[in-house]
Amino acid sequence: MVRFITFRLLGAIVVVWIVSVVTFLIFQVVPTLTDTSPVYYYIGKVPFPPDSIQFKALVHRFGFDLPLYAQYWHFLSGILLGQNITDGVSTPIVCPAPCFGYSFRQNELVGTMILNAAPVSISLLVGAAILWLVGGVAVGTLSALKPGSFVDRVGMTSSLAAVSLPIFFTGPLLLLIFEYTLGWLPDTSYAPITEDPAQWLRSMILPWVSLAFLFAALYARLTRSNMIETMGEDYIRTARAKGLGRRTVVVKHGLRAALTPIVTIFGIDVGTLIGSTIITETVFNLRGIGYLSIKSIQSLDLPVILGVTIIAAVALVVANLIVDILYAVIDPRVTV
Amino acid sequence: TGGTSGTPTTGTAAFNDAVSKIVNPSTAQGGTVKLLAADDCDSWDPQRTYYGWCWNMQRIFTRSLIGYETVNGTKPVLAPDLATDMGTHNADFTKWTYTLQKDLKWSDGTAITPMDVKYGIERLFATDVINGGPASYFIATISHPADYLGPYTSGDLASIETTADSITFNLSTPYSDFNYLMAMAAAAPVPYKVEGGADFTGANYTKRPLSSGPFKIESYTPTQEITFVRNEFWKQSTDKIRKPLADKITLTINSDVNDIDSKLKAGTADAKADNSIGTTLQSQVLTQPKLKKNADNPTTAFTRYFSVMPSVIPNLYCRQAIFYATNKAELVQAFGGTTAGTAAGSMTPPTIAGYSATANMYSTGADNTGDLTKAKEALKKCGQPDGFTTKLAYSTPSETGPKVFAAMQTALARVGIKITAATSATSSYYSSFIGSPANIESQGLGIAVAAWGADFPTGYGFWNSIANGATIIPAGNTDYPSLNDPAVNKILDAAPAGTSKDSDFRALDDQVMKNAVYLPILFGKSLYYRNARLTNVTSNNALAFGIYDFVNVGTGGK
Amino acid sequence: MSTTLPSPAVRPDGRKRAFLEVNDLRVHFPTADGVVKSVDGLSFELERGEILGIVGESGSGKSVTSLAILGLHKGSNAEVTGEIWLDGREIIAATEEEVRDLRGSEMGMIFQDPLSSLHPFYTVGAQISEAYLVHTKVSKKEARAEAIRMLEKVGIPNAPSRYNDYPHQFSGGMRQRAMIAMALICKPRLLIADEPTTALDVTVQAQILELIKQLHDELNSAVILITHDLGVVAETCDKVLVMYGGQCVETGPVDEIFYAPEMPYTWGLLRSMPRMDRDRQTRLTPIPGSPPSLINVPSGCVFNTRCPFTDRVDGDKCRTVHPNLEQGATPGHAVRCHIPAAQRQEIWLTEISPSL
Amino acid sequence: MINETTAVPAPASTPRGEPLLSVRNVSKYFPGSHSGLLGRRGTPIKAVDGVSFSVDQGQTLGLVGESGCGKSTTGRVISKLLEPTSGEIRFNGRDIAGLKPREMKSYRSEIQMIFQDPFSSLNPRHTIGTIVGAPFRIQGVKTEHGIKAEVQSMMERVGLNPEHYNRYPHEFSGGQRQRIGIARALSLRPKLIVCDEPVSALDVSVQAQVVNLLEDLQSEFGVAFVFIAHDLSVVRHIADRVAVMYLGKIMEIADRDTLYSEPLHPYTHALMSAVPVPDPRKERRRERILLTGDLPSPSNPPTGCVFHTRCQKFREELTDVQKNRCRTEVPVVTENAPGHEVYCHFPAPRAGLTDLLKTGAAT
Amino acid sequence: MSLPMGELEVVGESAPLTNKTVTGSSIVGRSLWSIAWRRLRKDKVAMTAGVVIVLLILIATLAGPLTALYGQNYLTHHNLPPNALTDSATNLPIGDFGGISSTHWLGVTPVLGQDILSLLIYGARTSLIISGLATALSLVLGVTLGLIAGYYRGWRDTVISRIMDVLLSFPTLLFSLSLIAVVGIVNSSPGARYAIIIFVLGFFGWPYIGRIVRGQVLSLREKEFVDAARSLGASNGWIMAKEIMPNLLGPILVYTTLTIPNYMLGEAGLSYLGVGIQPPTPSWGQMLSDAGNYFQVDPMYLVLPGLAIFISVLAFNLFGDGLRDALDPKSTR
Ligand SMILES: Nc1ncnc2c1ncn2[C@@H]1O[C@H](COP(=O)(O)OP(=O)(O)OP(=O)(O)O)[C@@H](O)[C@H]1O
Ligand SMILES: Nc1ncnc2c1ncn2[C@@H]1O[C@H](COP(=O)(O)OP(=O)(O)OP(=O)(O)O)[C@@H](O)[C@H]1O
Ligand SMILES: [Mg+2]
Ligand SMILES: [Mg+2]
Repeated sequence: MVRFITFRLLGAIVVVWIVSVVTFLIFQVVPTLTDTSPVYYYIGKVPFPPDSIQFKALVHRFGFDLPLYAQYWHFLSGILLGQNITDGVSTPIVCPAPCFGYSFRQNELVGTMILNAAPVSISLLVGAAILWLVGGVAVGTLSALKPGSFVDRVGMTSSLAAVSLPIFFTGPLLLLIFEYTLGWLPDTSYAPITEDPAQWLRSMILPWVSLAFLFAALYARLTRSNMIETMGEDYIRTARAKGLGRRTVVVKHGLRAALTPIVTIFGIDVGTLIGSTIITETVFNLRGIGYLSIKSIQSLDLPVILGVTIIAAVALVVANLIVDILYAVIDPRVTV
Repeated sequence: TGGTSGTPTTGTAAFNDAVSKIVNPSTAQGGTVKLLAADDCDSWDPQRTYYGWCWNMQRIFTRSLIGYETVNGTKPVLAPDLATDMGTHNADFTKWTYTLQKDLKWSDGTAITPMDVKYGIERLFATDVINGGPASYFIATISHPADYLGPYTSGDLASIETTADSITFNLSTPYSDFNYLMAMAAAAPVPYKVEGGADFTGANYTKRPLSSGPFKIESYTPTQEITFVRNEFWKQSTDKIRKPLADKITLTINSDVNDIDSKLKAGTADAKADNSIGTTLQSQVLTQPKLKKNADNPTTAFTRYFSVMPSVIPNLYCRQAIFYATNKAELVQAFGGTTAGTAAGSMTPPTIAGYSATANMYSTGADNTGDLTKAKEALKKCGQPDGFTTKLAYSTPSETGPKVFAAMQTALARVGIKITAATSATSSYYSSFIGSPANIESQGLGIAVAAWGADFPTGYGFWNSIANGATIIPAGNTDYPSLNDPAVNKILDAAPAGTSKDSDFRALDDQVMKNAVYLPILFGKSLYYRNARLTNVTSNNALAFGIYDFVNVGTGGK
Repeated sequence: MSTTLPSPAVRPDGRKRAFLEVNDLRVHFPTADGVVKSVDGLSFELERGEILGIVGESGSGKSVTSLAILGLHKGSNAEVTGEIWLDGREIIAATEEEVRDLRGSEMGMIFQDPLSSLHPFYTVGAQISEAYLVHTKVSKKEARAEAIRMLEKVGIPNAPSRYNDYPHQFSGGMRQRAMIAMALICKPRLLIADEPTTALDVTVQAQILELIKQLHDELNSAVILITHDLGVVAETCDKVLVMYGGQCVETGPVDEIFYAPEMPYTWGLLRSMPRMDRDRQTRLTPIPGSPPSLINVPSGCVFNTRCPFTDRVDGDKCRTVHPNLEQGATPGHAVRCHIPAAQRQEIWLTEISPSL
Repeated sequence: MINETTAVPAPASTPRGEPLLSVRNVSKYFPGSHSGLLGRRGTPIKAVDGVSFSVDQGQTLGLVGESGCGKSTTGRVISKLLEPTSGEIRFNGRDIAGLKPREMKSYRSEIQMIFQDPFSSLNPRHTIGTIVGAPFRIQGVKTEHGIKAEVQSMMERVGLNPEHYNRYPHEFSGGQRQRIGIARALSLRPKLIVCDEPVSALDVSVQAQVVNLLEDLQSEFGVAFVFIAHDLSVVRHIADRVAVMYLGKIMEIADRDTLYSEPLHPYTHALMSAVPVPDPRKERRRERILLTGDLPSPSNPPTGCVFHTRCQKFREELTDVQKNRCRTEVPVVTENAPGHEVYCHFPAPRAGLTDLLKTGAAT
Repeated sequence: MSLPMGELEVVGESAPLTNKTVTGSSIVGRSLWSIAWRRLRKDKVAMTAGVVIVLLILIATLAGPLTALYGQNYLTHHNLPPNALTDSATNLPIGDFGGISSTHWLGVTPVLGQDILSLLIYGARTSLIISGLATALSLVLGVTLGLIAGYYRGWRDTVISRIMDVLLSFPTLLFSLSLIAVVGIVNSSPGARYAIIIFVLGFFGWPYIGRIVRGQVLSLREKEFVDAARSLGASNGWIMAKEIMPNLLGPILVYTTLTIPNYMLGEAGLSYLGVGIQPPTPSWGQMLSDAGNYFQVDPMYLVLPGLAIFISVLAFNLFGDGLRDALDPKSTR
């Protein structure tokens, strides 16, 4: 087990490293194809000619006068060892490992920005995940127990409909109905749960529902097909032949096996979503990691893009890792 | 204090009142003004901010030697602020001296000295540490050693001399508009060497800038909220241009424009500080009189225009064909409708010297939808009677960009000119997309959507950055068409000597237009909404947006 | 429903019911292509202490029958009719709850593929004690002890430690032993073993059959052993039921079936297999053709399409008239065939028996 | 019919006295599952470990043994679906063990396979015509009347309706599918066919049809079979010589009659005693040799004689000295009679075993 | 080397057949495809969805003639006097329900007053082209690499599987957005934009199909018919092309019908975020993005493109679902 985890961990690190290299290269190299110094992406308008000392001072501060590998090493060593961000004047900002760099546009450590944004995204994700998991598994199980029944047909048709509805359509629609027309949710601006739980809930309900709606549909379908397959397995017949009650058969024997692959998918979905709540956060104006990333993309704030991309990759890889380990725990056939 | 009231209290103000007068004049002190903005300021460091609405916010807590009087005429008027008077200068405008008023204090109680003023301006040279503001004006004007890089690395700048109560600037070039530079937030003082305190020097000053004005920052959470409370060390007696009433001003960043709109409508917020109100409220304001009377639609002194690139379309007549075929009436729609501006015949906006209401060298017809006959003639002269193909550049994401493109595409198609879209993210758009002459040429960007408002309201301030061939740089360029016309350059080079008359700028405008590289579309307007409870509301025309002068706004004591 | 009868243990004709009685059992599956008549009019009786072997080709309805006895078709789309009496209780009309109570305690079942029949996520021990726990009011600890005892009984070495193993950690033979332990832990009076040794090697098969016989002797339960291997039947069973196309074509005591079979299909089976215990034949004698489709069951005798003796019957009877299951040469021996009884015996003695 | 001279490469005539196929000391080890960080290989699985036997032209060698003992692997090594780890496979006088795929190609048509699973051995997306015609297309063999005619005559030969040329496998029963597989294997007129449990998946009533067909085809085409099965009765019926395998090794190999009448290896005894016979009275009198324990893992086989851990003779009859020999010494072949090879330290017939099987049918 | 499959039918015509039962018309088998088709035909929902898809494709290909027939096109703006359909101050369509009228069946857009129906029709074209090409890219990469990985295993499998792992660990949306933004600086032409969108959708999507194909191939290559072909001397290429590929077509087809709607949503999502297809090319996502500014005052503008996306995506999903059931003999419906 320990060996398995170590092995997977090493693999995960390699994956994240590759992601970091690719991202770094694309964002540092591609813009230079236009003969434009990346300085412009760090601070926007630079009214000095490239040969002026003012311009060169900037280039130096951002480290663009270093060769590419050195820039990458600087970035990487920042993550691994931490670094001190200094403008040469103020007390240097201590950025301990893992240091994802510094946004010169926002005068903020990228790590801090991500940390500040994280609660929003996590609120969104956790709430939605609970909703979709519970809802999806319930609908899927009910459908699977009587395939072809009315419940099944309604459940599956509506879940297909749900996966066909993009959030950027349902989101504004929900807002239009519940916030602006019915006025049930008069103010949906975010407040941290620690400060104003009621407002937090108010701000999260619509995003949760629209995100969960989409995923619940996927999970309902997955649960249904897994469950139908599982309920046809020989060991279910054995369980019934033992004289077990229907609930025990369905839940203990059926769901247990049917949900195991779903756990994997769930872990990966949650991992992926950390980096892709962009649309949900855009639609509902939640200033989480998704919002942070789209803003930094729009302003080409490269350190932030790089940081968020790597964090998102880490989240995904960690989710994968947890899922693998979890899988080995819940499925005894997996020998590690 | 600061009780919110959902219903407007007074009902006497009318649409556009704040543009020409003071709405709800009052002297009642106290209360909290609640402002909203879709985005945080680029910086709260006075030397680093370049957003127009942020200069308006700077007015709340920073002062410079010179300032703008709060008047809502068409022309902004300068007045002494920290200085006792408008300063003195030598004959050729190369040496400027100002005397500071007595009894000026920072919000921490220490005195504001000429050294602080000097230090603030020296910081502009430290481009490696702080950046983003209008530093280039100062660097180009104030004489300095070639390798001077600000106080942090290069120490003292000898060309700025200070005494106990005065400060003298030695310029490298005559500069008659120097007072306008001194009126910029960028010329605000910064505590000499101390700055905002141990952790808030250099680039970090933006997180806790000290206050020299009537309000000071109580708290600031970047991208979320900034709160101003009264600065007890500020004295009304030293300040002729500010008459603060409120106890507190809050600015909440809310990226949801729909949400801002509904809060404004509900009266739970007082005004949107950064820009026009959202599309929804806009259409409601325009159709519901009870909302409309709380709205204003001032001009912004911004000219929206197309830069038509000679490097891509070298033939003058081809460019002229574009000028004639343009459908300005529809472009006004595309830019947001009649509340977003009025069609422009030339570049100079009404607030700038040289403006002429009748100038319209390339008339697009009575209904402003384009003069197709002239356009076709021009095409013939150009040798491409059937039209040609080029690209139109605009930045994304943008609500108006695609519509402007569509309007332009339809208009030009009428004479056979075909355009395709070329887009770039906003942040790279001005710096390296159309701000790079090489990129314009290599990507064949024939036309580019742009807007320009002067950093200070003089003819020179308006034109120099966009028309003086000497300002062309490989990237971050603002003379997008790379206009380098000796006749134009000559007028601009002469201007700093202070001898230029309004008629010179009128001629300059004509001369620029003859080149057919700047295609003016509209003189911008913005639609603002004020909570009916606000008192003393008036547009600040000194700043390019005509936005409310928040420093003087009150809430009737509530 | 069974309660409305005067005495459930007595048949309408007044005879005492056998321990297990199956009357005219039909199991039909409606499918897109038509109704699959998996079992069509099957009847048999079984007393405690007896071992009944059911033989027949793949798809002849053996498993479907056993599932019907356990009431496991309830809740599926299967149409089950007829009567199944177990110790005086009727199963087909009973509710799922009533039958559920009987499963495991009154009737146990061993399935063909022990790996897929054991839940992969639970330990073998837990699955066995679970079977014990549902039917007896004991603590988990006691159930565990009982399960370990049972594992030992079926010959699993180191039972206490193997208790915590997962099915995949067991070898094929051990899995089948575990299945047997699970089926027998509540000492059911009816044990159904559906091809318990088909997936196993001969040497392991011998062990398992030995075990079943031994446990049967101990518990004196009734056993139904389903198989397609006549050798296994010969080794283990007291009575045999030969199924073909969802029907019983011949049934009787084991010696009768092997030494005096009367149905051409049974003959065919016996003839077609190469036998180790006889001299090597130069050529095998297969049954021509292949088993019928259960959707389009041939009219007349189900076996008529493959039967080499249809011409021995007058007219087209084999193809048109469905033969009844009638008593054969001895009591307890029943045959479904149109060939007259005497002629059947003659054919067996003169044509079939010598060629075996 | 195939024009012999064009259809099949002229057979290099078997050198006098040499068998068609001769397998010498062939082993096949599979890499064990990975363990360790850097993919260090685990202990290899010795699926086949030093087997030797030969098959004459037109003869059938039966290969029996329990599941996992390496029968299929042996078959696959012979037909070169797997490369042997070591050893020599002489086919038609030439060692084909180390041949490269291209050199192998001409031999491909001479050694064919019939598989166990009639479902997975036919591509469900191909018609019967395509399946049976594939050998011609793959080998690029020209036929006189076109492939279709050739295929249809082959179909007819194995008892399929040639009109079903355009049908798909799923439309056939198990027995018919097996015939299709046989037709495919035979279409290039191979000299040797490896049959990997060709009847195990079939019902008894159909099994006989296929067994008969194979026998007919053998006499018609003179093809040799390596017939893999676990059913001793079927092997007895079809094979000329029989090899008994256990844990990757051959235990005993002999002519059919010899083996069944006088088995010498304790493992063969156990196998034979376990086969149920359809005769209740005999069964009742039958005494079984029950093996204990499980099959050891082929990645960690017992030392000495691989069978000793389960050997009833070892348990019951041998002295400690003898036992020690079984534990430490790998038995070498002893040739009891000409052609009867036994790999056992103490081979001996077992009284009563075969008598019971063969005689005393009825009391 | 191998004969083309088509020749089979003619080869044997003249061959003398000894079989007495030959009746002339040869029996044609029912392939798994035709069985699947029969099942599919019975599935009313899937068939309806199929009809919708066909209609969608027709609409997309015949966008020009259709709009010409209807008499409107999206390039004409109805926002200026004398025939303005939008209000000059509010920029909103004049009239109820976003300006629905007998000439503009679904109304016009705010600001420019473009005909919404013709925008939707051309939007269908964009949606289909992008999702179709992206799917094709995914398929080509996924099938080829999945096949190679699953078939050869060994180092090729290791390399390809690792690449897939890495790609699946990419924060795809985030990365795509950034990539489009960055590449846009270098090449801003509409064609490049189209290409890059297809690329990011298709490129990040191939590992999904790659995994499916690899898994299928891993199990297929163990099937005895593969051994049969190999024992006949078939080359690896032959086995992959002739034995394995036909068995992959089913899953690939199902995957295709389920991927297209995903990419439709992907394209719409990118356009919604402002980095997708740029005007003048109409796109549903772009319309929704614009409609987000007006949804309180002109909800029709939001609802119409939303419904267009919904119906098309749903149709593909339903059809793919039905197809899967039809191809899967185990399915319960
Ligand atoms: N749920 C079902 N739906 C439709 N047909 C079914 C169902 N279950 C069984 N059948 C059919 O019923 C017939 C009898 O099946 P059964 O499993 O009893 O055969 P069997 O005699 O046990 O065969 P085997 O020896 O292969 O186990 C088969 O044709 C089978 O296809
Ligand atoms: N490709 C492979 N990789 C690793 N091990 C293998 C492989 N193929 C077979 N083995 C192992 O080799 C041993 C012999 O397998 P083989 O298939 O030859 O047995 P068999 O005698 O044919 O068994 P069965 O009767 O079950 O078909 C088994 O332990 C099996 O697990
Ligand atoms: Mg069965
Ligand atoms: Mg095998």
